[in-house]
Amino acid sequence: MNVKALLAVLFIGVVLFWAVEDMPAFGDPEAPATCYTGKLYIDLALQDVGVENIVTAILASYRGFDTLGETVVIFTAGISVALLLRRGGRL
Amino acid sequence: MKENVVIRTVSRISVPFIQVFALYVIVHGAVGAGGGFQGGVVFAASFILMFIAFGLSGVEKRLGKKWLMIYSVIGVAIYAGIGFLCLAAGGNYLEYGAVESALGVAHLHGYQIDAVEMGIGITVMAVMVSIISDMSDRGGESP
Amino acid sequence: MIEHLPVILITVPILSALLILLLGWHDRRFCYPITLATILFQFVGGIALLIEVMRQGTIHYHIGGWAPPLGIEFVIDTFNGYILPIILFLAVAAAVYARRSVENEIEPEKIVSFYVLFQLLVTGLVGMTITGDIFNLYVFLEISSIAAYTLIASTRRPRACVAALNYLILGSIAGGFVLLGIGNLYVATGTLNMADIARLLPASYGLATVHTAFLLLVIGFSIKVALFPLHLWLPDAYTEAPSAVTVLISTVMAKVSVYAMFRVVFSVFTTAYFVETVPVTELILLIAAVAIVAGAVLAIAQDDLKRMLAYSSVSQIGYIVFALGVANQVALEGGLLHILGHAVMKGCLFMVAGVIIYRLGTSRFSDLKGVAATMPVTCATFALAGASMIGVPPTIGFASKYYLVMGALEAGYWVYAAVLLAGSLLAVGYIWRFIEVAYFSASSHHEDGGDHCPAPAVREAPLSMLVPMVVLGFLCLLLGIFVEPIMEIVSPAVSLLLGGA
Amino acid sequence: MEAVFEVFLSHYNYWMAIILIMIGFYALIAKGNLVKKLIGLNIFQTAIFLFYISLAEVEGGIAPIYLPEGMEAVYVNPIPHVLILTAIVVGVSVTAVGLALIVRIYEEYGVIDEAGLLKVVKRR
Repeated sequence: MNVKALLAVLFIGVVLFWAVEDMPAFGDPEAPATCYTGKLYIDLALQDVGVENIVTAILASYRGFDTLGETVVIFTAGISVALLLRRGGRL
Repeated sequence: MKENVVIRTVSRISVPFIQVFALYVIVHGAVGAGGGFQGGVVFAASFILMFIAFGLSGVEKRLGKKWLMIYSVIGVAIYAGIGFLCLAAGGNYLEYGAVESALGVAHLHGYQIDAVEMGIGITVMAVMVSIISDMSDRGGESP
Repeated sequence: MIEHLPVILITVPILSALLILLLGWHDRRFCYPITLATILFQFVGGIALLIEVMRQGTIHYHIGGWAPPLGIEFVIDTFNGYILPIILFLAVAAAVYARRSVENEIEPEKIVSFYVLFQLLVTGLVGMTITGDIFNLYVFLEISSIAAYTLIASTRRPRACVAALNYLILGSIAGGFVLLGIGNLYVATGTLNMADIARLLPASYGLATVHTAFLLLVIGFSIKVALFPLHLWLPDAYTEAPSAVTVLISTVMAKVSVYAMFRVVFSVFTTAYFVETVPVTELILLIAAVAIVAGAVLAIAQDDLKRMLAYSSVSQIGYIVFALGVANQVALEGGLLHILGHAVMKGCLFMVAGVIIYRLGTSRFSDLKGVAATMPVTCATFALAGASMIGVPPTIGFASKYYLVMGALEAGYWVYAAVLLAGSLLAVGYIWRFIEVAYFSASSHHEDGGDHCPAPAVREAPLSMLVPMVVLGFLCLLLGIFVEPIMEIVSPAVSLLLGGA
Repeated sequence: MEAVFEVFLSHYNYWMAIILIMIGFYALIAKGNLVKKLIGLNIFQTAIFLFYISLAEVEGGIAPIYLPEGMEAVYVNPIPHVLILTAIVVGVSVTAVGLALIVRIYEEYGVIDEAGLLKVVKRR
């Protein structure tokens, strides 16, 4: 048992458990997240984007830039692994 | 690796089905569960099955590392390019509606979303396969 | 096209990273010019944005045309308008410096992917700077982090891999904490746009969820900026990375992390939360003071130039975070000025270390005796930037520390003001160590035939490495003398940060 | 006690995610084996994803895909799903780079645990 690590973990655990009591209950339809933007997206996605899958509508259109960032992240990872492990060749 | 007829035959049969399913998942992203990332990973899984069944070097030769890199570039370029298309059409970046109204074609932004999903799928597929092949390339070389 | 400039600053470099890869495949010589041209373009764009912000006020750019609570928004106000040209200028300097240094330190077949990642790192950092959406900030944070892990490990030295893995583990913990913090904020407010969160947050100031989010975000960014007890990844990473990468991450990446911390603390939580509702400023001040002293003491204890500078970074980061703790107009002006000043001088000092490694192959003090005789320009530049690090007037280091001390006195923190001055004195200690070794020790290279010196004829480094170094050295002086025009940008930026109160 | 149990019943999803976060975090910082550290990192990240996904839940909600016209339904909150799709990719990328670094370290030093690595690195 690593005492220092255990203390760090317990600290984070206590902080996170402390937050739980003020969170909305599981599946609460009145939670701020669900009432505010969640409802907005569900109401608007079909007429704004015209795509049945709301997740896709947000992914590709509303928050499309996050997804571009995600694609760049995976591209970065590919180049990174190539840099670290590839021997010879032109790259 | 010892020759194993069962594994080779089964994977030879199942790889095309996996790939068709992957394409379905990508294209189906707009109307149901699915999307570029998920489909790309499934597509990459079919190649990884081939790696396992037929050995690394043979499949790599067929696939070509150069082409994997080019595919991953194409994927990102499709995504970013569609964004620039929207800029050129006078809208904000990634504002699909701008292209639609500039060209006057109905439902164009649905196709743009599909294209974007394809871009994600291509990049994810290429990068996953290239990571796996880079990593498993090194077997037997360690001290 | 000026209204689309914010997004062009990020997407054109992404395309150019792809271009570097494709053309680099064809011919390796294409990589460097494209990288340099793109970063120069970004720098010019950054200046244009700053001018635009100063003239017309905050720029909002809605990606995809979706207004904030739904879409992602780029916001450029005076604060990040001020940060953007700084980081891009230093990126240009690092890119100019990189060419020869990279040829020396990195295997030729890795150069293409090196420049691709270099470009992506700069792009990710620019994205972190101008985004107004907190989750988008996380995405760009990870782009830049992944690029940085690999760039650190891109040298021939195997120890670099160990340093990079350490950084990866701590960086991922930081990323995880930031993600958890964002999640808690999202639970409390239901939105991800920074301005929107700041608008909705006062209603839930009493919730434990918000306190937890604050704590997690601050811890996460503290790991990223290497605030004292969480700095463990920094010395190894800075020491083992290739010189050009060290310059880039120690200036640009560290400053952007500090920016992100300031942005989250001041623009998302606002002073109304962390000064009045939950008084944590005393704690932040204490940690910053410990960081200033401990970083400087550890720097004095090192026997390697690059490692010493790395610990000095820990100390200087303490100064910037100190400004966050004081949180009044004068101290924050000092803090923002120190972001500029520290970027310029630490970039210059790491370039000196890189030049010395380029010629001598080592940066251990025992091997650098009398190096001033053979590399006069390099050592003179070190003395200039070192003076700025100590805070000798009229350098930029003096100006920023002057404002910091004034701010601390204004807020009544006499003890902490003394700590700031003590930090400067300790800086004399570590800067002097190199000066003493370089100028006042007998040269070992000439006397015993230079047998532990790989380059037989030690002379100044190539011009493309010297020029950015000397330019940064003189900037330490010039910015210190002409500090007034900078204050004209800094003052409104600080008012904007404190504006929430 | 009663009150704690009440909180547990209505918030158990967060409790589970936090317990997993703690397990992963412990493995990440305390395990000596580098690969186990990365496994810990994956548990840590996946637990965070679980936290996000569980806060998307709405009682009686269905997946956020529109039903055919005319049918009414409660949909779960779609944003956490989108965010986590992005975060999963980031997690995969970090894991890939970390494993690549471990492969390099193993090739150079022939060790894969932290204590051994410390010894070898010091010796050189």
